[in-house]
Amino acid sequence: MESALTLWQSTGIANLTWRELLMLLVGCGLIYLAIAKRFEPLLLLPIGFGAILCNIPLAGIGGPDGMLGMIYAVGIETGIFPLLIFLGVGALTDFSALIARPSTLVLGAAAQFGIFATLLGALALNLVPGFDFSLSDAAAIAIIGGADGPTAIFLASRLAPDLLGAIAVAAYSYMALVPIIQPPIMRALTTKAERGIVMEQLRPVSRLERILFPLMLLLLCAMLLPAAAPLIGMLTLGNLLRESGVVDRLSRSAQNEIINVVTILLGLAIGSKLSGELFLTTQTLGILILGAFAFAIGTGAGVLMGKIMSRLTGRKVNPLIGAAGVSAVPMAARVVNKVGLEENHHNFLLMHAMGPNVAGVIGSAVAAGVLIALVTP
Amino acid sequence: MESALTLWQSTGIANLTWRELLMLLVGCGLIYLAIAKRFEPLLLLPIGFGAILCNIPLAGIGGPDGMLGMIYAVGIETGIFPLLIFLGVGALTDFSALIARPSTLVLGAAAQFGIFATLLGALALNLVPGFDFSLSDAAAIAIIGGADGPTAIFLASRLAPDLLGAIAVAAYSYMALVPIIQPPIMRALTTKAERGIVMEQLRPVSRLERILFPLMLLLLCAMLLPAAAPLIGMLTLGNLLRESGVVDRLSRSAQNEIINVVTILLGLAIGSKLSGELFLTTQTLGILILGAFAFAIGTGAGVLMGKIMSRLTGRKVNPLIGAAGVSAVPMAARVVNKVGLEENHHNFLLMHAMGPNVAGVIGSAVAAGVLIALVTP
Amino acid sequence: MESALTLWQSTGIANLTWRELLMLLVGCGLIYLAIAKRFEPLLLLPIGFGAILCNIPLAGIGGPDGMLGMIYAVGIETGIFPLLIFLGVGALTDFSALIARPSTLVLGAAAQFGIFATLLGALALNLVPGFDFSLSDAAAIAIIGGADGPTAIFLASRLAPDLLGAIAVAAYSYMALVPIIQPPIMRALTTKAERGIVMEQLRPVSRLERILFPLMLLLLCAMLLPAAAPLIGMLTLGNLLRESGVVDRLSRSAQNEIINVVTILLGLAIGSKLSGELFLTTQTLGILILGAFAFAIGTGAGVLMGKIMSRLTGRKVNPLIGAAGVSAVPMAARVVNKVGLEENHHNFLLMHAMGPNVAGVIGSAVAAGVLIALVTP
Amino acid sequence: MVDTPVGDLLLDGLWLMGIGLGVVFSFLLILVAILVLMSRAVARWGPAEPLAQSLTATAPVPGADPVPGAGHARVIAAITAAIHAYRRRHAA
Amino acid sequence: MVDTPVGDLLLDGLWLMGIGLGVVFSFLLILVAILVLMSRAVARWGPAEPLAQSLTATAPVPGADPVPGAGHARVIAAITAAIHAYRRRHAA
Amino acid sequence: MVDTPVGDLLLDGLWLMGIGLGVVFSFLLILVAILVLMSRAVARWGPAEPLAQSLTATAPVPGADPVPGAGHARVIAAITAAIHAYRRRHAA
Ligand code: NA
Ligand code: NA
Ligand code: NA
Repeated sequence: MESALTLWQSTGIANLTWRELLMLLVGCGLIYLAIAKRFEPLLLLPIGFGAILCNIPLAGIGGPDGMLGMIYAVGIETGIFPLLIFLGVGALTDFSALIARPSTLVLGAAAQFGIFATLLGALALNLVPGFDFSLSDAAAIAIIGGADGPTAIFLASRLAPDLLGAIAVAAYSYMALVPIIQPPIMRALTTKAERGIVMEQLRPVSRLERILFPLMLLLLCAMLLPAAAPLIGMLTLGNLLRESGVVDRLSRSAQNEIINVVTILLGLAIGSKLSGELFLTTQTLGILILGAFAFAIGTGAGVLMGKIMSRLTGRKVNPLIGAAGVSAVPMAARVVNKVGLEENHHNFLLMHAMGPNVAGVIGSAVAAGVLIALVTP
Repeated sequence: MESALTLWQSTGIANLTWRELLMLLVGCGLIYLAIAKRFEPLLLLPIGFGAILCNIPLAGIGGPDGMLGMIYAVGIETGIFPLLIFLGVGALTDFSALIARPSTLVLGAAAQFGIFATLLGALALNLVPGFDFSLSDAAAIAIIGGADGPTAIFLASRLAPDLLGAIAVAAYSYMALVPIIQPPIMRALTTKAERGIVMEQLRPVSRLERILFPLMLLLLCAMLLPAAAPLIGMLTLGNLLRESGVVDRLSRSAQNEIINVVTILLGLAIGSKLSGELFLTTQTLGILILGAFAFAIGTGAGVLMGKIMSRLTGRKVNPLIGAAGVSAVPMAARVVNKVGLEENHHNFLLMHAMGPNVAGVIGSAVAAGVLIALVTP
Repeated sequence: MESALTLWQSTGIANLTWRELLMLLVGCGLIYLAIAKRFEPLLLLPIGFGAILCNIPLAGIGGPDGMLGMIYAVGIETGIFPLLIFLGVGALTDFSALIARPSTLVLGAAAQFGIFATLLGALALNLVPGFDFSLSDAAAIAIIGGADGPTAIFLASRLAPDLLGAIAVAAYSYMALVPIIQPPIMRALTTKAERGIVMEQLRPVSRLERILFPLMLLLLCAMLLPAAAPLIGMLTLGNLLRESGVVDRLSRSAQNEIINVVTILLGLAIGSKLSGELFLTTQTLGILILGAFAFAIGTGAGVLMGKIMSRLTGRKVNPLIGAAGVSAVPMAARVVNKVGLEENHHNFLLMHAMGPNVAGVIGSAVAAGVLIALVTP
Repeated sequence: MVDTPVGDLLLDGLWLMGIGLGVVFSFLLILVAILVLMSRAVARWGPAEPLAQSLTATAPVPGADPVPGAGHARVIAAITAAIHAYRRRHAA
Repeated sequence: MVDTPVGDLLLDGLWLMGIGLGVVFSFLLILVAILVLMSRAVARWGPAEPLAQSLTATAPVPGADPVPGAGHARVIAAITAAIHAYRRRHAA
Repeated sequence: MVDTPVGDLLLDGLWLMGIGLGVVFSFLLILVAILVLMSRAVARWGPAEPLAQSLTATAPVPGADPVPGAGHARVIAAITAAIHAYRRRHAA
C-alpha cells in the first residue's frame, strides 16, 4: 500500500503543477508553429521540445544537474553557442551586395531605431502596474528589434538571463512573422510610384574586395567598439573562411557541422529557461507586445530612411529595400522582393535588398555592443 | 648508471603488472572480435582501443588528468553521451511498423522480463561466495537484458559506475551474438506450424501519425514515468527531427556527425572503466554469465508472449517476432526474418519484426526509468 | 561631457597600446601569408585571426572569461585538441609505403637530430644577453624541429605554455617554407649521381599488415615509452579506424568533422597566446631563428642518413628521401619528388619519400615522449 | 545495502520485478491505446494525404530546408538519366 | 536599479537611445567610407581579375584545399559528360 | 632552473640529446624489426588476399558498415558505366 503510494508519487501526473501543464502546452504550440506553419523550424522546434523537456515534473532536465541545464551552462552562459552560430552565419553570408553598394549600410543603421525605441517602450511599461523592467532588462528586450536570433540570445544571456526564454521565443516568432508584419507598414509609408522604382544592376565585386571586407569590418570594430568584437569577430571569421578560398574544409564545417549541432543544443538549452516561473509572468506578455512593436518600428524607420535615400539619389533607390534593414536574413529581403513585384512584375528587388539585409545584421551586432558597453546587468 | 636506471624505470615493461598485461590482451581481443568477427565494431573497436590505452603503465590516460578520464567525466558521468546517441538512434529509427500495428508493443514489454529476471539472478548470485552485488549493482547488470547499448551505459553510469566497463562490454558482445543466442531458443519454444505463419502486410502510415507518435510517447512518459524522460526525451526528439520534415539539416546532423563523433568518444571513455582492478574480478565473470542469461530469458519471454498473441488473434501473428522484442535493433529483427525463412522461403518477417524490435527500445528505456526511480545507488 | 568622455574611453583607439597595434599587424600578416602565399592556411588563418581577436583592446577575448581563453582552457590546456587532430591525421595517413620498406624508419629517426640539436642551441642562446630559456623552454622550442604541428602544440602546452603562440607560429610557418628551406640543403649534401638513383617499386601491402601495423606500434610504445602513448595512441586509433574497414562511419568522422572543427578552434585558441606581452619579446626572435635552424639540421641529418643507407644498400636508396624524414607531411615528400625530377624527368620519388615522411611523424612523437618523460616543467 | 542479508535483497528484487514489469506493461499498454486512438483520429480528422508519399517514411516535405539534399537529388537524377541512356542504347 | 523612479529610468533610456543610435550611425557611416575607399583602392591597385570568376561569389581558388572538393568536382564533371552524351545521342 | 649556470644547462642538454636520440633510434629500429617479422608472418600464415584489393589502400571491406559508403560506391559505379557508354560510343 505504502509502496503503491510511493509509486504514484513518482509519477508526473501526481506532481504536475498548472504552470508546468501550461508550459507543456506552450512547448507543443511552438512545435506546432514550427512544423505546421514553418515558423523558423530550425530553432522553434528544438526550443519547443526543450520547453516540454524542462517542464516534465520531477525530472529536473532543465536544472543544474539535468542535461539541458548543463548544456545551458556550457554553451549559453559562456556565450559560446550564439558566437558559433554567428561563425556559421558569416560563412553562409555573401556580402557582395553590400560591398557593391555600401550606402545601403545606412538603411541597416536606420532600422536599428526599432531597438532603441523598444528600449524606451520597455522602460515606459514600468508605469503600468505589474511591470518592473530594469535598464538591463529593457536593453535585453529591445534587442528583439534587431531581428537577429544569435545576437538577441547573446545579449540576453549577458543582461537578463531570466528573460532569455521569452526573448528568444519572441525574436524567432516575429522573424517568422516578418511576411505578415512588414508588408502593411511598407505599403502605408510608400507611394505606388516609389514602390515601382527599378534599381540599377549591382556591379560585380572582386574576390579581393570580398576578402578585405571582413578584415576592414573587424578592425573598425576593434578600434571603435570593442564590446561588439565577439559578435563581429565570429561573423567576420566565418566570412573570411568562406571568401579566402583557401580553407574550404573549414568553411564547409562552419556552414554545416558546427551550425547544425549547435542549433540543436542551443534550441534545447533555451528551453531550460522556459520553466513556468520564468515564462508565465506578465513580463512575458510585455515582451511579446514590445517585440511586435520593435519589429514594426524598425521596419518603419528603415522604409523612411529608404525614402530619404530615394530623394537624395534622385529616385535611384527603391525605398522598400529599407524594410530589409531589420535583418531577419533572408526573409525580410524576400518580403521586399514580393511587395516590389506586386507593383511591377519585372522589378526584382531581391539582390538590392540583400545589401540592407546583411547591413542589418552588422547594425544589430553594433547596437548590441553599445548596450553591452553602457548597460551593466 | 643511475640515469640508465631512471630511463628503464620510465619504460612500460618495467612497470607492467599482470593485470595490465591481461587487460591489454582483453583490449586486443575486443578489437579482434570487432574486426575479424564483426562484433558491433562501431562500439567494440573504440572500447577495445580504450581498454589498451588506459592499461598502458604510467601513462594514466584513463586517470582523472588523462584524456579518457576527462572524456568520461564530461560525457558519461553527466549522461550526455548516451543521451546524444539516443538522439541519433531516434533520428535513424522509423517507427512506422509500430504505429501500423501498436499491439506489438506488448511483445516489447514481455521481452523486458529478461531484465527483471536477471536482477533476481544477480541478487541470488550473492549466495555464491565471492559475489557481493548491491541492489543498484544488480539493477545495472540487469539492464544488459534490455539489449540496448546507450540505455545500459546510461543506467550503469548512474547506478554502478565501477561495473560500467564490464556491463558495456557484455551488452555489446551479446548484441553481436544475437544471431547465435536467439535461434535455438526460438526454435525450441515454437512449433513448425507457428514459425510458418504468414502475416498480413502492414498498412501505410501517414506523415501526421509519424509526427504525432514521438510527441504522444514523450507526453505519456512525462505523465507516468518522469525518471525515463531523459532517455525517452532524446529518442523522441531525434525521431521528431526526422519525421517533421522541416529540419532535415538537424536530422542529418543527429544521424551522422553527432552519433559518429560521440560513438568514438563514448567507446574510448568506456575503456577508462576497463582497468585491471575494475574488470579482472569475479564480478565481471558474474556479469558475463548473467548477461547471457538475460538475453536468453528476454528472448524466451518475447517468444512466449508471441505465442499468446498468436492464439488470441487466431494465428494472425507469427510468434517468432516476439524474439525481436529484446531490442538489439536491427539484428534481432534480421534473425527473426532468417529463422522465418528457414520454414517458408517466401515468408519475409523483417518488417513485422521491426515493430516489436523498436518497441523493445522503448520498453527497456521504460524499465531503466523504473530502476532509476526505485533504486538509489 | 562626462558621458562623451566615458564613451571615448570605451573605444579601442583610446586604449590601444603599441604592443596590441603590432600584434594586430602580426595577425594581419599571418592571414596575408595564409591567403596570398598559401602558408598552411588551414592553421595560419585561424591563428592569425585569433591573434587579432585577442589583441582587441578592452574586449578580453583571450582572457579567462573570453571565448578564446575558454577554448584554450578546454582544448589545449587539457591536450585534447592536438590529440584529436592526431586522430584525424592517423585516419588520413596511409602507412603502406612504410610497411613495404620498414628500413625507411631509420631516416625518420635521423631527421629528429634536428630536435635535439635545437635543444642544445636554445640552451646555448642563454649565453646571449636577453635570453633566458629553461630546460623545459628549450625542449618545447626544440620540438619545432619535429615539423609536426599537433606534436609541437601538445608538447609546448605541457612544457612552456607561455611560448606556445610563438612555437606554433614558427612550426607552421616553417612547414609552409619547406619547399624553400630544404632544396638547397638537399642539393649541397648530395651528388648529381646520388640524386638520380632510381628506386625499386614498392611491394603491395596486404590489408592484414595495414591493420596490424597501428596495433604493433601502439603496443611497442606502451612497452617502451608510455609518455608518448597519448600521441601515438590517437595516431594509431585513427589509422586503425581507417584500415579496419569495418567502421567507415567513424573513420570518415575523424577525417572530416572532427579534424575540421578542432582545427578552427585550435587555431583560434593558439591566438590567445599571441598577446603582445607573450609574443613581442626577444624570446620570440630566438624561437624563430632556432626554428629555421631546427628544420635545416633535421633535413641535413635525414639526407646524410639517406647517404649512409644508399651506400649500405649498394645504391638502392636515393638519399634525397632522407629529407622527407622531418615529417611536414606531405609537403616534404613532394619537395623530394620535385628535386628528384630535376635530375631525372622519369624518376618519381613521391611514394618512396612517403615512407620516411610518415616515419618522421612517428619519430617526432617518440621524441616528444622522451622530452615529456625526462623534462619536468 | 551491502550488509543486507541476501534473503532481504531477494525480497526487494521480487518487489522490484513486480512493480517494474507492472509499470512496463502498463506503460506500453496505455501507449497501445493512445496509438490506436491517434490513428483513428488521424484517419477521421487528419488531412488527406497522397498515399505514395505516406508510404515512404523519409519523404521530404517540398520546399523545406532544401539546401543540401537538393544537390544530391539532382546528382541522382542526372545519374539515373545517364544510366537510362546507357541501358536503352545497349538494349537497342 | 529597480528602485529608480520610472522618470529617471526613462531619462537614462533617452540618453542610451541618443548615444546608441549615434554610435550605430557613426560606425556604419565610417564603414561606408572605408568600403568606398577600399573598392577604389582595389580597382586601382588590385590584381586584374577575370570577370567571370569575380561574379560567382563562391568561386573556389584553383589548387587550394583540393581534398574533398576535388572528388566532388570530378563526379560533377563525369555526370556532365554522361549527360552530354545522353543529350547528343537523343538529338541525333 | 632559471638560476642554473648555462654550462650546467648545456650539460643537461647533451645528456638529453644522447638519451633522446638513443631512445628514438632504439624505438624505430625495434619497430623495423617488428614490421619485418610481422610482414613475414603475414606472408606465411596470413589469409591469401586478392592482389587487386591489397593494392588500393582504402579498399572497403564488402558488407561492412554499408550505410553511407555504399551509396557513394554505387554513384561511382553508375558514373563509370555512363562514362564507358560515352567513350565507347565516341570510339565507335
Ligand atoms: Na538587425
Ligand atoms: Na530492449
Ligand atoms: Na617529425
